[in-house]
Amino acid sequence: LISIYERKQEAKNPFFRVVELTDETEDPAIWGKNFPFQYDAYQRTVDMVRTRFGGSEAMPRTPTQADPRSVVSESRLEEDPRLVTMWAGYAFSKDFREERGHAYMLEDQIYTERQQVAKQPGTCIHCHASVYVPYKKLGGGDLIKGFEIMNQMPYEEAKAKVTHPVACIDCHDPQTMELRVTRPGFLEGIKALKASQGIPDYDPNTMATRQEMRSFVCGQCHVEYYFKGTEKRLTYPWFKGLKADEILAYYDETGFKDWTHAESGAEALKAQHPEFEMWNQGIHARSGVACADCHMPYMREGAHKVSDHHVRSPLLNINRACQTCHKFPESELKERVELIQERTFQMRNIAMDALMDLIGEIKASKESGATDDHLAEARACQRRAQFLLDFVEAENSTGFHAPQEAARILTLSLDHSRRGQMALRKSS
Amino acid sequence: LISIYERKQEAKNPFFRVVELTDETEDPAIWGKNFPFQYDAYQRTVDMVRTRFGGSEAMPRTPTQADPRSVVSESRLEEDPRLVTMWAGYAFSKDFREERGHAYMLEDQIYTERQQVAKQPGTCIHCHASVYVPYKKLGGGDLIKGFEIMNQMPYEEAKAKVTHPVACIDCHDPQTMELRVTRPGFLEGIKALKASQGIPDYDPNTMATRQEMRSFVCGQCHVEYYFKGTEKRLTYPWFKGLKADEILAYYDETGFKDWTHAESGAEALKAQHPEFEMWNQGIHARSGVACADCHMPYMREGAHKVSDHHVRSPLLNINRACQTCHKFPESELKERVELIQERTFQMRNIAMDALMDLIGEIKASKESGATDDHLAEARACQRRAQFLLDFVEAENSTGFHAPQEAARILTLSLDHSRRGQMALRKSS
Amino acid sequence: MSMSLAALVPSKTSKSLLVALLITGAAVGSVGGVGLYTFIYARGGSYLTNDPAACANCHVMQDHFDAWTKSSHHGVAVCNDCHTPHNFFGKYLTKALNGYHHSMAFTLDNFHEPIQITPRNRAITEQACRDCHQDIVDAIDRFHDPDKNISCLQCHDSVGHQAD
Ligand code: HEC
Ligand code: HEC
Ligand code: HEC
Ligand code: HEC
Ligand code: HEC
Ligand code: HEC
Ligand code: HEC
Ligand code: HEC
Ligand code: HEC
Ligand code: HEC
Ligand code: HEC
Ligand code: HEC
Ligand code: HEC
Ligand code: HEC
Ligand SMILES: [Ca+2]
Ligand SMILES: [Ca+2]
Repeated sequence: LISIYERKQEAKNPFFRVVELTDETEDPAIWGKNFPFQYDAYQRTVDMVRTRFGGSEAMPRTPTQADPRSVVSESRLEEDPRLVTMWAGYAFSKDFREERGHAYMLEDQIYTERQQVAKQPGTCIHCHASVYVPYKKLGGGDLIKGFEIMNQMPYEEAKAKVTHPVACIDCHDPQTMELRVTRPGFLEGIKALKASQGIPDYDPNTMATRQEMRSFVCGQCHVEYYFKGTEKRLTYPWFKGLKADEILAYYDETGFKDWTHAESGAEALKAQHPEFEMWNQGIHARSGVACADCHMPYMREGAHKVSDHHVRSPLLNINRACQTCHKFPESELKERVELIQERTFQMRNIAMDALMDLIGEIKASKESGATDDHLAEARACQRRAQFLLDFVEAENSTGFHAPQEAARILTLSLDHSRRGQMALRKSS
Repeated sequence: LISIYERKQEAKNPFFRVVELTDETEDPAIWGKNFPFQYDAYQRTVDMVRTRFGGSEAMPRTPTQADPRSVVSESRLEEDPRLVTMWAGYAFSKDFREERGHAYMLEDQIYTERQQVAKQPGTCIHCHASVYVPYKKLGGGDLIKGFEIMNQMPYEEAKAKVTHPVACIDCHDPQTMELRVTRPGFLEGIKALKASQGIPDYDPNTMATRQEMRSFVCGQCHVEYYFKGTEKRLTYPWFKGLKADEILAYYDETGFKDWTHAESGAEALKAQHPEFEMWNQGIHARSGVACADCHMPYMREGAHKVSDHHVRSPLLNINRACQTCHKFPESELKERVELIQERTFQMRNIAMDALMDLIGEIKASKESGATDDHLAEARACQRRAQFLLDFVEAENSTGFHAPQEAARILTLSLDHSRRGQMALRKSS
Repeated sequence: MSMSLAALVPSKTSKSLLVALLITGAAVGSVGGVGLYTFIYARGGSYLTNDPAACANCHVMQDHFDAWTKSSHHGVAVCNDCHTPHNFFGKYLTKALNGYHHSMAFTLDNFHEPIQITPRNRAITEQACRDCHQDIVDAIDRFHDPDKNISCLQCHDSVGHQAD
């Protein structure tokens, strides 16, 4: 009774402008006064719930001086020690965990053991904190300038400039609440991509549709990246396209490497979370389905609809995330996803075993005295096989965002491992 | 006005029972008197139109005594000579063509050069002619008995017993016009499959839903098969399941081989048109979409709706075949299919090259004196790699019926080729 | 009466559901009372008209209303043409039943979202397709028992509600 009356009221007042928001209002709690539904949900990204391949599991740990966290997520290295071999000599071989909710992004970056084994630049912060206000402050009002300055700071120094994990201001215009892209990395990356397709001077904030923006705000961070040059400029390698093999071609052309593999001596690459790139190759992107449609589906709060700001695995919210479009029972939709993921996982494991074989053989040849010349082709194969495999491995949907494309990339990877093994044979 | 009146009449009498049909009425032209729309369309399966990967192209040829056909479809062996190597020593390496419409099934079987290089049994006829009436006649009213008798005849003798390509009576009950399965191969195959899933005594003709029957009638022929034992009994190898690896496990367990590979000496297997099996692994089957939904979509004929009996590539009929369910433009749907097919084709080519490498290496080892013992593992790998690759290659949708599953099978194939190469290396 | 009821209510389960609902409504007076109140206040009475806008009186029906305005049937069929049986008795019984059920659901706010059509109402909708399109589908269904009829919604589920 009351509930109907309330709803009729609510419908007329979708929100109350309790406080005035400006382009300097960083603290999400203040935004939350105007938008309590969104804020409440946003705070729930602290929840940790496991799905078959995603979500995250709360692992208790004893806090230490160096790392005060009492709960972390699962170690992926313990789950699959082949990853340690794949990344031998690189910080990832020390610590790599299942990713969890947005609430943790800043502390997880600060305390990862990767910080202890390698000196990281301020660039890292771009995707792990609310940087919009800090960048503008550092740049004297100029976002890009602030970005450039922070990139070149040591991580410790940069860290002190930021306070919150990704916040309202990073995705929303405080006046209109419209979506906006605030990340220089994405602004430059998408511009380069569009230029390669013949569209000059692309600016998502003025040229993208609303539906595109519902993915672009996520593409600000959920992408493959590297640090370019001595200025450590954050760069999205999209100059030849978004596909794994196109990105690899770009790295090969520029001669970039992330590190030299400790066991084989190959000039290796590390792929990271290319969700945006993979989603782009899938049927959902092609059908105009955005990240937010599945990861922030609309939910009804009384008489109005709000986007669920509890960003998480859609498998924890199948009815809202999928059933608006797919009229199958929840259990059936879950099985469909898991079937796709199981297949991806099987192929990933096959490609991984092949890579282990190759690394082992290069290492053995090296130890038995093979020259760099002899090893060159096999190492080039390793570099390629490894990057392609990692592209699927690092992509967090376990193939769901683009099942056949993930399989194609794994096939390429497996073939490079095979050719690497053949190359050793030929040269010996 | 007249036309409306006519249609109203038609609608009330969507067909005229002009002739009485019995369980002996083989000639489709007679059925066509009652069902002219279906018969007219049925006759149009003589059309030859190419799609990017399917359909068929009319290639003129000079008729000869041995083969009076003046038009055939493209030679797949000329398109890709690697197939000749894959099938070295087997009849398929002599002649293998793109399949075309149902109207040609009997003549294409009779005149394929495969008939000239190998003695085929009467079993072949099961899927290339209207056999329902001939089987029953041969068996004295008993379908299965007639089947067994024809299986053991030489092809030439069996051929003389049949007249038409697949006809109305092979899919329809002449009294009720309901769908029915008439093929012993399918009746026994599906029974074994269901038994393996704990369902005893399965009979599609009494237990299947109408929607299931809309695929089962095609599954009568569009399946992988082999000839079992000296009786050459047509057998669908579904005892462990319908997936390529499950079928391979069955063949491995029973020790079956199709032939011994002429170049490598491997005990090889040939996979044939597993459309039914692959479709079963795809999202469409899972969503209840039947073969007939895409290959025989409804069409409007005057005042009523009939199933399009011009069975063909859905890409030649996208609006009816796809757009009822997918509201995207025709060009977009075509592109979606071709993207899936291009990816499958790329992976297929990678797996094919790897197989060529393996066959080449086994051959070379053999020629340089390797013993059978040394070659055993590599040959076993070839057998597996080849069957799995052929499963996707022989499946006529170029991956569309189950894109990710096709990719998974190709990955398994590629890995077996790789392991075969490694095995040679180890043993040498 | 019992005969016509059986004709209106397709399956035994929904029949007993109906009976249970009616009994519950009568016995648990307070709930029934609230339901009735809601029915009036939330303009549940709009169930009794044929005006589609009336269905959208309930905001939870708004999306379906919007999607209907974009559908191929916008100009030829209103909600009730598809969602109530095409006979007088069945029409008002179904309206009463759904009106009551939806009012309760709306008040208690405890329904599954997205809203899913119930099997009973799905069957009514299927029958509505057949009633209007009797002629054209005759050829594809005439050879089958009614319980072996192919489901129209399997291929045409968006005729009444076209997304975007
Ligand atoms: C059609 C629905 C859909 C779309 C669109 C979509 N995703 Fe996903 N996403 C999923 C599913 C399903 C999973 C698998 C979740 C799991 O395994 O628990 C997933 C997993 C993820 C994960 C890992 C989540 C976890 O729980 O570990 C991330 C991160 C992610 N997606 C980001 C994105 C981004 C960024 C975009 C857009 C560029 C996007 N997704 C588009 C459905 C979608
Ligand atoms: C381009 C955006 C971007 C940059 C730059 C970036 N990250 Fe991340 N990071 C992400 C995203 C997105 C995730 C969540 C997805 C994942 O874990 O795969 C993540 C997850 C993490 C995690 C948790 C999972 C894990 O890997 O253990 C850590 C720790 C982390 N990043 C550290 C760093 C460090 C250190 C740097 C700098 C060297 C860095 N990040 C730079 C976007 C970025
Ligand atoms: C400012 C960078 C940034 C933006 C913008 C961003 N993410 Fe994230 N996201 C991250 C990082 C970093 C993590 C990992 C945090 C950790 O593990 O501590 C993450 C984690 C996730 C997860 C994993 C949750 C889990 O339980 O495993 C999902 C899903 C996700 N993001 C989806 C999205 C979607 C959808 C959007 C856009 C609506 C988005 N993200 C925008 C940086 C970002
Ligand atoms: C990672 C990106 C991201 C962050 C951070 C974020 N939002 Fe949103 N927000 C979105 C997206 C995506 C939408 C959907 C916009 C659309 O459909 O145009 C949205 C929509 C909204 C809307 C419009 C109504 C609705 O729910 O659809 C409001 C209000 C809103 N957000 C408030 C907030 C507040 C308050 C915060 C901080 C507590 C916040 N947002 C943080 C991405 C974000
Ligand atoms: C906004 C609409 C929308 C949402 C939300 C959505 N999908 Fe889809 N989905 C589509 C469309 C469109 C297709 C392409 C096929 C088609 O045209 O029907 C598709 C295709 C699929 C396929 C087949 C493609 C493949 O890769 O095998 C699966 C499986 C699937 N979706 C599962 C999901 C799951 C699980 C979710 C929720 C996490 C989801 N979808 C959310 C619209 C959506
Ligand atoms: C969802 C639609 C769909 C379903 C269901 C479907 N197919 Fe197909 N089929 C296709 C498409 C698309 C192609 C590719 C045609 C092309 O390449 O021209 C194809 C190709 C084929 C081909 C090769 C045709 C040619 O032109 O060379 C055959 C044979 C075939 N399918 C048989 C079947 C059988 C048997 C079934 C059921 C067991 C089935 N299909 C189910 C859509 C479908
Ligand atoms: C009696 C066996 C048999 C049955 C039953 C059968 N087919 Fe075929 N089908 C064949 C043969 C044999 C060919 C190849 C004919 C040739 O190349 O001469 C063929 C060819 C095809 C083609 C290829 C046409 C082209 O242009 O390339 C399609 C598509 C097809 N069938 C689909 C179906 C569908 C759908 C059904 C069920 C409605 C079905 N078939 C039932 C034996 C059968
Ligand atoms: C289990 C059913 C079945 C049996 C048994 C069968 N076929 Fe076929 N055949 C088909 C189908 C279905 C096609 C069309 C699909 C294709 O070509 O892949 C076909 C296509 C063909 C074609 C045309 C394409 C080509 O391969 O050049 C020839 C010729 C042919 N078969 C010959 C034979 C011969 C000879 C035998 C006996 C050794 C035989 N078939 C046994 C089902 C069968
Ligand atoms: C390869 C199998 C096959 C053959 C051969 C075949 N049909 Fe059909 N026919 C079907 C399928 C599948 C349906 C759809 C049945 C359903 O929906 O239950 C159908 C439906 C029909 C119907 C019902 C109305 C309609 O169009 O849906 C008639 C009448 C019919 N066929 C007549 C014929 C005639 C006459 C012939 C011979 C000229 C013939 N059929 C040959 C598979 C076949
Ligand atoms: C009777 C309905 C129906 C017909 C007819 C149909 N589809 Fe689908 N299609 C579906 C359903 C259901 C899905 C699964 C996703 C979903 O739930 O929306 C799907 C998924 C797809 C997908 C995504 C899955 C993948 O493998 O990538 C593609 C592409 C597709 N269909 C293309 C086609 C084409 C092309 C045709 C015609 C040859 C066709 N469909 C005919 C119902 C149908
Ligand atoms: C031409 C027929 C038709 C018309 C007119 C129609 N509907 Fe529907 N409606 C359907 C069908 C069919 C479904 C079931 C869809 C499905 O099962 O996928 C449905 C489902 C629904 C559902 C349940 C949601 C779901 O997806 O299961 C609601 C609520 C609904 N309709 C409300 C309305 C309202 C309100 C109107 C008028 C504004 C209306 N309908 C007009 C045919 C129609
Ligand atoms: C009193 C508010 C209200 C009004 C007025 C209303 N609905 Fe609904 N309707 C609901 C609610 C709440 C649900 C969800 C009930 C559930 O899922 O249990 C619903 C569900 C439905 C469903 C799907 C569930 C089912 O029972 O099959 C259909 C169809 C439907 N409504 C049609 C209509 C039509 C047609 C009208 C106008 C004649 C209408 N509704 C008017 C509140 C309303
Ligand atoms: C009130 C009568 C009525 C009802 C109920 C009705 N229709 Fe229609 N339908 C029509 C009319 C009138 C047309 C347009 C004229 C024509 O082409 O026959 C039409 C057109 C169509 C079309 C062609 C346009 C399109 O959308 O592709 C289809 C398909 C269709 N109806 C299916 C259905 C289905 C399925 C249902 C049940 C969910 C249904 N109809 C319910 C009267 C109705
Ligand atoms: C297997 C898929 C399928 C099923 C089931 C199905 N239809 Fe259709 N229907 C189609 C296709 C495809 C067309 C388009 C025919 C054309 O364009 O020639 C169509 C056309 C129609 C049309 C005519 C549209 C026009 O051109 O005016 C109507 C009306 C219709 N269907 C109603 C129904 C009804 C009522 C049912 C249930 C008894 C039904 N359909 C079942 C696929 C289907
Ligand atoms: Ca996670
Ligand atoms: Ca063909």
